[in-house]
Amino acid sequence: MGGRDTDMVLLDENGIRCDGRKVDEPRRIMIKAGVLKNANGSAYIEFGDNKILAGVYGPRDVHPKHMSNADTGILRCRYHMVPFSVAERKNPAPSRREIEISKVIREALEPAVMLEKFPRTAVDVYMEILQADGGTRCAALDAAAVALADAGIPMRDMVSACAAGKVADTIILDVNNEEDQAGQADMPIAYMPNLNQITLLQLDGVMSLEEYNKCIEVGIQGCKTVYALQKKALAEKYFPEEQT
Amino acid sequence: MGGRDTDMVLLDENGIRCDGRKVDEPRRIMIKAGVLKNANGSAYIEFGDNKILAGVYGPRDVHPKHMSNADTGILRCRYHMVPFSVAERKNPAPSRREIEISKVIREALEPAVMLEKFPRTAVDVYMEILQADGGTRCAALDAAAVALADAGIPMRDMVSACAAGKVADTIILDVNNEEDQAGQADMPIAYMPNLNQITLLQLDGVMSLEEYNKCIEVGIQGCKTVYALQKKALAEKYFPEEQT
Amino acid sequence: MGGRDTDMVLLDENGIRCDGRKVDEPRRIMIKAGVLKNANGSAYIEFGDNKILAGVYGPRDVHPKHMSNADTGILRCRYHMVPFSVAERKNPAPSRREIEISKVIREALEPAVMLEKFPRTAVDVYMEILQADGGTRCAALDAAAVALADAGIPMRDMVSACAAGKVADTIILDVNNEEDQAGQADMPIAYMPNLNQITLLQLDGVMSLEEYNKCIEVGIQGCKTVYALQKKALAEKYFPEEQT
Amino acid sequence: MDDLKRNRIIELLQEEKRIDGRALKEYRSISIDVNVIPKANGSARVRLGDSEVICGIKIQPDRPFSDVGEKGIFICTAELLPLSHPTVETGPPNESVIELARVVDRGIRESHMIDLSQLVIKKDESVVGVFADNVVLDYDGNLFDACSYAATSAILTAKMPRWEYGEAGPELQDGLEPLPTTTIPVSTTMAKIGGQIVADPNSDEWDCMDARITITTNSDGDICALQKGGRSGFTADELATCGEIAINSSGKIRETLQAAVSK
Amino acid sequence: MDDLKRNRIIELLQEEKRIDGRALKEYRSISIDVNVIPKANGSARVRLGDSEVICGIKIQPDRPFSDVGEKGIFICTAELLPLSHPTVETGPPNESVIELARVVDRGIRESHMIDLSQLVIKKDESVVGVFADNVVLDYDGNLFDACSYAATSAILTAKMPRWEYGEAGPELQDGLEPLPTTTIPVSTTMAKIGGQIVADPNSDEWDCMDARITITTNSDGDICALQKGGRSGFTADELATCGEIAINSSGKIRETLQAAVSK
Amino acid sequence: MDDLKRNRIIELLQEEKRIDGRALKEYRSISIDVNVIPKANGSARVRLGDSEVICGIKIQPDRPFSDVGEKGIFICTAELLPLSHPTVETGPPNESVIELARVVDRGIRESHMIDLSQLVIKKDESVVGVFADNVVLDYDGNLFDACSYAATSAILTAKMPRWEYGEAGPELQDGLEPLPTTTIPVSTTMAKIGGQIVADPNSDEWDCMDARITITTNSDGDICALQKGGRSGFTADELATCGEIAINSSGKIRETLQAAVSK
Repeated sequence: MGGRDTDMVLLDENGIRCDGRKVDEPRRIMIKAGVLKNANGSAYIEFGDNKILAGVYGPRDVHPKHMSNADTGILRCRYHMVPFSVAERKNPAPSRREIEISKVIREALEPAVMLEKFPRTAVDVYMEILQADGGTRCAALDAAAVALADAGIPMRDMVSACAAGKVADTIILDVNNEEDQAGQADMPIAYMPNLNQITLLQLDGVMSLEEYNKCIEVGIQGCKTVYALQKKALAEKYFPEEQT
Repeated sequence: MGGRDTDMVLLDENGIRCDGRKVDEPRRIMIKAGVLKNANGSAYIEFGDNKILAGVYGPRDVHPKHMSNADTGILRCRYHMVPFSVAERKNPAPSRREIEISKVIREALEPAVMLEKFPRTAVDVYMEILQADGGTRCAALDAAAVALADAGIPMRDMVSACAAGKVADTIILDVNNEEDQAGQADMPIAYMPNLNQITLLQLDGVMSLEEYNKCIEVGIQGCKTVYALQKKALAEKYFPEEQT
Repeated sequence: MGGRDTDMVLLDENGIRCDGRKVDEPRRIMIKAGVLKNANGSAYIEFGDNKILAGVYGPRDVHPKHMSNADTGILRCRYHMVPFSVAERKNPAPSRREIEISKVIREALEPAVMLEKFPRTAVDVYMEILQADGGTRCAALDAAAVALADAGIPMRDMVSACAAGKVADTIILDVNNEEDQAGQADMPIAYMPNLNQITLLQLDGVMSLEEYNKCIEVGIQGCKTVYALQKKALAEKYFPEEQT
Repeated sequence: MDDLKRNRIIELLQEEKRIDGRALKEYRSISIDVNVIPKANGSARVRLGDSEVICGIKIQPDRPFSDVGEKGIFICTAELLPLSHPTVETGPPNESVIELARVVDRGIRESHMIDLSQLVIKKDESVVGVFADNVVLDYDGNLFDACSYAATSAILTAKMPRWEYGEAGPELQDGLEPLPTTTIPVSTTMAKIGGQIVADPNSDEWDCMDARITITTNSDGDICALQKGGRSGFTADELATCGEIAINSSGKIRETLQAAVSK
Repeated sequence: MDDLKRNRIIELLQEEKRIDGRALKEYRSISIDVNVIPKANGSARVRLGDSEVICGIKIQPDRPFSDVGEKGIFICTAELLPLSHPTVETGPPNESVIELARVVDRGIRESHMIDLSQLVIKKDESVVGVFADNVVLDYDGNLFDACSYAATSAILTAKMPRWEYGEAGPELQDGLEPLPTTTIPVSTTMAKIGGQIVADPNSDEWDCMDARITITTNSDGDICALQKGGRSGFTADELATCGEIAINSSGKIRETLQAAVSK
Repeated sequence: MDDLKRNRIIELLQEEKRIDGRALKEYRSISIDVNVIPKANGSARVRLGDSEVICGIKIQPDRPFSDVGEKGIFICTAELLPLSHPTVETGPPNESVIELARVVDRGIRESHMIDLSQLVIKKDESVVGVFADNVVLDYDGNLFDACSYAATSAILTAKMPRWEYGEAGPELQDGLEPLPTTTIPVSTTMAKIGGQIVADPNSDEWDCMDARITITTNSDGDICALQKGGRSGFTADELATCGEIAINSSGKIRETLQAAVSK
């Protein structure tokens, strides 16, 4: 966390944040499943000003063969920012940051995906950040999990992600870009809502043990909110008549 | 095309170009077949101040094997500028421009080469630009086609290439470096003279539909001139006694 | 050799060098065998201010398989400088200098290693320059040869390396960093002491034919000094009770 | 592509019919949404049939190229995102993607669409760089045209910041203005399949074509760039036909672009 | 790892025993030698059990990052030398090594250990860059903590040259001073194996763990960075336990670091 | 190489005969054409037997290396073009090509052939860079010597532009002058095959040699650089022999170079 000097009031006397939200209020979230024609599964998410597309291919053959596993399928994830997604044009080559995020997202999804049903194959998850606004890894994960379901990949549970954080010594839900830059801490969380497992957890910024536990609690609530929207997106695609 | 302001007179009142040529006159062209010892076939061309060497290996085995095709041979082409071939020393790594030109040259040669006779193999064509002076891709193609013939690769037809273009609102043959920089349009053409097929065509610069058709016609005439020189080069190697 | 103007007195009127050594005196050398836990064999050397670690793995399988040789084992060597080993932080990517040195070191070790006993396998030698002070390639070679022996790889002979050189028109043993920068010539030598073969020889700097022969002679004496220390290091590990 | 489908496509073309029911010279529907990436300086999403592309524009100060200090910089790229088709691989672009990017770039560049002479902050020191990056989201053939329309639409609706050259180099000023443009280039791609020339080949047609040509025209109805591709050739007559199709098709497509960016 | 060993590890853990005899929350011995690379600006060798790491510090003038001209630069890297384990490959770092380097870097960076605001030679022009490069010599699990301790010890004992900004840029002055530091971050790594949480997993435990978490605390006993890894998840209760272990273990480890650097 | 040929070469050498009829210490014919690339600042084509190399020189202003602001830059490279031999692969240079380039570079550099102190445009700011790029067109062994002769001949006949340091950096002046040179380095390569030492090994000999040595001498008849290669060793006596051959051969080769560049 930058913890930079700034004139920005991150939390006013009424407990209202710089973008008008309450401390436990996530940004506007819109998820749509099945948006691509070629991909086996796909989803588009707008999470605040984040705009992210996820596409899934698989289970499919692995090339080269020695990368495959005779006992189970493998999950491969790519988190990628398109050149115009950030303030300064991004170089197309994958950055170390993108490689690390791809890994933690994969590890967040693996417990949910029944890869053991598809030995020797791969499931590929591609996440494209079209516009970034803080919290891209959580939003990308949310879209990826919906895209996996849309692809018909058997899953033990959904994976739902949302960040908690700390600004003005207060634990908040869903850190936006300004809060990430000027706030005290950012803690992205991914959660399997039925299995009650936290599958991604990172933290940048300083907090006490008590705040740490509080942050996890608040983050889980945010994940549950996201979970409802993920289910709704899938239902809207598969049971459109039931949605009104 | 740059279309830059310049004091250079590209075409004078007598229809004479900046290097003294008439509008339909190509630069001096010299082709020699069989100039290398190790290559299966080779040719050296001087086309104006362009100096280009082409060498051919194959048909030969493909590594890695999965790049080969059980139904036909494959043609691989590399157009490459040596570091000292251009005004500012060229970085040795292949540029995007070189990769694109290698592809269009390959597609210009493929219709002429009887690759179906050599399934699972590759024919490799290497073109080295030793000195560049505008029109390198056409000159490289001319040398490559002679080198293929010199290698004894069965061909349906020769491939002959020459650019047409536009300077001072006039369609001209064989654009040189100055005309390419300061002129209005450059249109490289490759042509199979017996099958009457245009196998490479590109254009940079503005022209009307009428000029476009004229340009193709002029370019084909240039290709026919080149074709005679290609045949002569092969004859000089294989039937030297008949040449005087 | 730089041959730079310098105020440094490389050799004083008493034949004493800039670091207090006599012309035929090597720097302080300390070798320890078997310093790593995972490696099959290892050695650590301090040669003047050089600090170098060598580790050996093998004989082991080769991936990809087509790199292996059905008739013999292969030796692979990597000479590598860690980022903090030199005055200006080194970029982690292997430099052309490192690649060349890796090759000459491999060729210096190959005559000594009985690779023919392990067809289809590889022996990997990794040399890590932790702190550099002139003469790293010789010191790395010395450690590598001890690590090979420590790994139990059958060897025809030890390989011992030391540089000779020329400062103030005098042939000296074991060129240090200052002498390398300001002196007249540096000649790294590797030597198989029992087979009496010179397996690495390089020279930067100007000398007469006579000096060249003298330099080789002086270098061989240095290699013999190193050889005694290499044997001692192995004995200290394997027969510690005999050392006092 | 299986031989059955290929043969079906070619048979239909003998009767001047296409596998998706279009006439030979007919384009698929073109749908254009602009400003889809509000944080970029300009953007557009184009759907050409089932091919879908987003182009985003980034405008930022840059050093001029060494020999053209009196001109701004325009760079157009294209990338097939791996979610756009099962065969797309991650990693450095292959030769087809490089060709795609360079042909789209040249079509716009050679039309002189952007007046680069107006993009100079300080001659030889600092100029405006305009990056038009195309990302392909879904592939159904003819990306040359889809990317070109996306880039052109994004350029036409881009808002350029202003810089003045101060002590510490280019300094951002208040206000935004449109990019200075002179013409609207329109890319048109024709394929030769079984002796027939068809416009706007879809992915099935792309897979079985003999040769293709992409011709870009400007608002004056002149040709400003072209690129032949594919493993076969064209006769001069066929090329004349392609030129005519290009000029005839481009008018209506240019109107579609103009309508989309005026919304 | 063979199933036999894996099962043995898990069975032992059911009885709260570990394969190397440690208690669940017990760290292996930590041995630290500082100034092992005298020519570097700072250095330390750490042995954590049989894992062995050297960190070397290089301090040199650098251009500031464009948006933070009032701060120096700190970059921490980590590299597994190929002699450290038979499976390590040469070549560009894989995702695990990239994660290792980034987690070690973030733990130190987010603790604000080095006061980067004191590392400015001339605002926006020239700052001091501090590079802490970890090289792993021998691998026996838990490199996150081993590299963190090596980097922290090297930073604490580093001697920084001084530069003044003159006509030709930064000019080296006489004298050396310590790096300005504010806190001592301590990294602690816990693994979840067969439902048990263990501290400081060795390589056998690393190979059969379900999930792991690395928590860095500062001298105030607050958490300043963390990273979960592995193919499985944690419950909130398990995470609370990990947080407690981290805070409880870090005090003693911090004392070990302080003792080592004061020698 | 098949064993039959290898055995034949070795058998012949026992009788002090070579497979191509040469005497043991005899070089193949050396043919040199200068100025073959007129647009380069200097160039030469060398044929050594059937090995053929072109070296082109580019001379352009450059930033000096940080620690040697009072010297110009000389860089010599070598590249095996894929048309030179069926086994050459495109892509980054392998270790053999890197060694070739570095040995040719060092031979010329260590002879101080080019007086780099005369190539300073403005101390610490701008110097003249001389790039000597060798491209191998046809391979028949002993590229060390062929590339060295090509680079040396190209340097000796190069025409250097002149620059003055003005407001906007180095400014090109009228006129050309020769590069300032002090000596003519001559590279000589010997191979040890079956116990015999031969000069200028051709490709067959290259394939079956035990070891090789490249010794560069300057116009004074002193040795200024050397490199041993190959999987076997030399005795000190053999090295003495190689040194003698080098000094004895280089005189005549130096005359050949001088004659070629004076044409």
